[in-house]
Amino acid sequence: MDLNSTGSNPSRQHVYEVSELNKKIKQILEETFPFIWISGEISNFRIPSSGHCYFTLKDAKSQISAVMFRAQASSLKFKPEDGLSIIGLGRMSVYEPRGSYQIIFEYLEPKGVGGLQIAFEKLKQRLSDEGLFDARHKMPIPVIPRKISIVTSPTGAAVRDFIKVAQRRFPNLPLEVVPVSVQGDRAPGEIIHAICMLNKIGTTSLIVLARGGGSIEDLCAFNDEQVARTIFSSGIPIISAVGHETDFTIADFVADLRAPTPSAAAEIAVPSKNELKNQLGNINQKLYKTIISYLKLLSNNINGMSSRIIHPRRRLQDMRMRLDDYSIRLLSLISGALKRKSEGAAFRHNMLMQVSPAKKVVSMQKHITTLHDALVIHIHHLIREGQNTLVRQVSMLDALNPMAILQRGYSITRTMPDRSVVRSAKKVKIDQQLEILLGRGKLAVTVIEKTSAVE
Amino acid sequence: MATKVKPSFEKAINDLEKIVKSLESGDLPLEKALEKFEAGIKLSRYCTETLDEAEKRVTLLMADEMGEPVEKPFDAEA
Amino acid sequence: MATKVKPSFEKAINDLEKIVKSLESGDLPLEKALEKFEAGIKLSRYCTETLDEAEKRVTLLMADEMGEPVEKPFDAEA
Amino acid sequence: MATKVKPSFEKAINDLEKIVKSLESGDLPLEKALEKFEAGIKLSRYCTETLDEAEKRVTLLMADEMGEPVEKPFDAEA
Amino acid sequence: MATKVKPSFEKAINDLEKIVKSLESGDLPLEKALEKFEAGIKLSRYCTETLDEAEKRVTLLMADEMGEPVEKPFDAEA
Amino acid sequence: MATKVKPSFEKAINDLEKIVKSLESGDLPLEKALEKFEAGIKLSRYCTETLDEAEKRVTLLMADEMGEPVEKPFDAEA
Amino acid sequence: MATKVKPSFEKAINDLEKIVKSLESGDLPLEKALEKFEAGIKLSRYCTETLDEAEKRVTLLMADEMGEPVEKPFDAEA
Repeated sequence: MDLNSTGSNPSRQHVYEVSELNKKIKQILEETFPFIWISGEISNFRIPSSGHCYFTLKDAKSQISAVMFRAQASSLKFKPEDGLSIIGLGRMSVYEPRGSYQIIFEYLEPKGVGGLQIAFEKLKQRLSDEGLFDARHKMPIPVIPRKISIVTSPTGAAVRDFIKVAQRRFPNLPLEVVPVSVQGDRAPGEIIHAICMLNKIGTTSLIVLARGGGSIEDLCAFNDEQVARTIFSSGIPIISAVGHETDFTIADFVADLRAPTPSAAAEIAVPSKNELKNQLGNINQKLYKTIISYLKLLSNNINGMSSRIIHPRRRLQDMRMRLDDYSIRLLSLISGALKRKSEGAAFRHNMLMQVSPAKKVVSMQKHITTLHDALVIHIHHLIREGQNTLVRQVSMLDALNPMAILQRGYSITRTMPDRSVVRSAKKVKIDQQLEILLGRGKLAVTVIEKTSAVE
Repeated sequence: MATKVKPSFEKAINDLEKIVKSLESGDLPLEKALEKFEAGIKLSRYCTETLDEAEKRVTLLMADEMGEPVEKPFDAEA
Repeated sequence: MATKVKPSFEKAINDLEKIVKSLESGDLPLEKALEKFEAGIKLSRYCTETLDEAEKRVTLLMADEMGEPVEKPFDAEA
Repeated sequence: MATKVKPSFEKAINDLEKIVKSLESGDLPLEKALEKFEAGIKLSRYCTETLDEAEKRVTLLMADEMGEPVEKPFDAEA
Repeated sequence: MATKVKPSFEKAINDLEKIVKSLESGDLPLEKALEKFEAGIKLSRYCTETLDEAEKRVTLLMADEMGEPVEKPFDAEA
Repeated sequence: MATKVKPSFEKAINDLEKIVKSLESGDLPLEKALEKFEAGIKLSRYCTETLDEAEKRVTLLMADEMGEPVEKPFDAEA
Repeated sequence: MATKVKPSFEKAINDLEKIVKSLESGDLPLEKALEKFEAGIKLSRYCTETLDEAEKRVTLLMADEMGEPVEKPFDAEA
């Protein structure tokens, strides 16, 4: 199921293959122009070894390729040649391999009036004026008639030709032969009766009025006014198939369709079953192809869309990575913050330790010791000085001791008890108690005698 | 297929073609498309049956003594 | 599949397309994206199943038409 | 996890990002930093759980997709 | 540690720094210096303990993170 | 030592210094000098004791810091 | 020695000096000289004792310092 084969073309636009297009054109052309009457001038006429006639039909403005196969050409009553104007019945055909189209003639006749009777022309004119030939009155020929009734002589070649062609094209199509005289006095009545009867029975869906051809006298039943009116009023479509020797009969004009010959009528009236089957087959194919490609388109749509449903995996993975990143950063940030704060705290702690009063205490202790030592030194110094001063004075005092003279044998006599120094004997009395100080020790004496000094 | 009023082969083919066209347009909802397809299949079958329906025969339509139409087999090879 | 009211295939495919677009736009919150993803998967599955069923139906109809049953589902490029 | 109104995953991861940024932006007081960290850890855990859940859900869906058909009725309105 | 209102870590650090500065100036009476030093020691210890606690809390949270799921409901508004 | 109002360490050291200076000057009567000396000795002793005590306290605080945690509640406002 | 009002060491030394000077002059009657000398001896003895006492007191204070703590309350205002 691959949609991409249509390229950039919007998927709904059908892309034709060449053969497909030609086939389609063939179909359209052949369906649109199954049998047509056409007039023109023959040119470039040639008959190769195959015996088929090839020529170009043209008018003043345009031209078309034409062919008439050997079988049909052999029954021509005149010799076609370049420059001849003709009227013919043919069907359009497309030659697919070349993409060219052409017209395949079933019947040709020289253009130009032969010996037409005045009456014929008058009648034709009258009926035409009445509108009997108007296209709007022509009934469509059913594609598949349920039954075809051939109003003709049961013994002529016409009926056999018709049946042969009809059975070739659609073998199981019911055919009904309604025997009538096709010439002579009884002919118009029988033809009228047959058409009326068929209309009354109403089981047939197409009437073919056929005759093997003949002179204008032979064909008078087909130029009969009553016959024409009966044809006109028939509720069942009628194809006229009167021999091709002359120009048209009145019946040809009033019939819903004119065939140049009975076998041509069969070609026109009887669809080719194979073609229909092919057509049906083609349509069926299209139906299948279309539904299948439609389903395929939907399937491709869904597959395409489904494949575009974005799986969230990538997104989930992205989110996980982002989340991991945050988690890692979160942890490293908090660790960093804790570390920084911890370092800050440790730093301050160390500072605190450095400025602890311990040092101050030590230095103060030293200071105190110094002061204390100074204190001791100074007091000792002071005391020692006092002692020195004292020693000096004491030694001087010792040297000045008034008793020192006694050491040389002198002595001091003092009265007792008042201890006044006795300098003259006169000052003492006998028996007076005296004290004599010696160099070493002292004596207590009593005055026994006294001698006064010679003055 | 045996409906009272049978549609003509042409109508059936036309309808079938319309169905194909509408399917080709591609803008039918799936359900609708399936329905159309089914209808198409039925039409196609109907067409086939229509083609094969009739039997091969050639008859001769005559009027009897009373003037009533009578069918007789016709021998084309006569 | 057996719900009373089945959403139409077209609605489902439209919804799927919307979901795909909104997922592609890429600016859905995660929760929303997950929901969309889930819904998308389900829609895709639903569509596939519906289509499978349709294909089966077509195959069946074609088999009837052709006579004997066809085994191959589709060779699309017929 | 079982709170009524779960914060959206995007809100949570954005909040986490803000927390990381505010921690990065500079020196928060210790208490504040710890609070932020705790909130961040919780958000991170919440996000991880949400992601795990989401992954499980997706895995399950894909398993369904690949494996047996699902029974749950289908709700197209995603 | 179990006082109702714990001083913030940063306040403690600031106070500690002020103490260090006033001790550095060196012209405090001995008694005052001793008091300040003692207060400083206590602050430093408080800081250390607060940090230890913080570290423990972080470790615990990380363990939760790495290990089993937590039961406490999650409050997204950090 | 157990007097209610202890003189400040700094006053004591000042007084001691003055005493040393006045002794240094050398022109004090002996009695006065002895009195000063005695006062000086006492001041010196007081200072030494105060310092010893301070040393012990600092040592203790630093030991606590290094060693086991202290039980006393912490008063941050130094 | 234990008179209420003890003469100061300095006065005693001065008096002693004066006695020495007057004895040196040599023009004192013997009795006077003897008196002076005797007074000088007494002064010298007084000075010696005072100094001894001072030394003892210092030694005592130092011993206190080195040895056991002192019981006497300390009066900082020397």
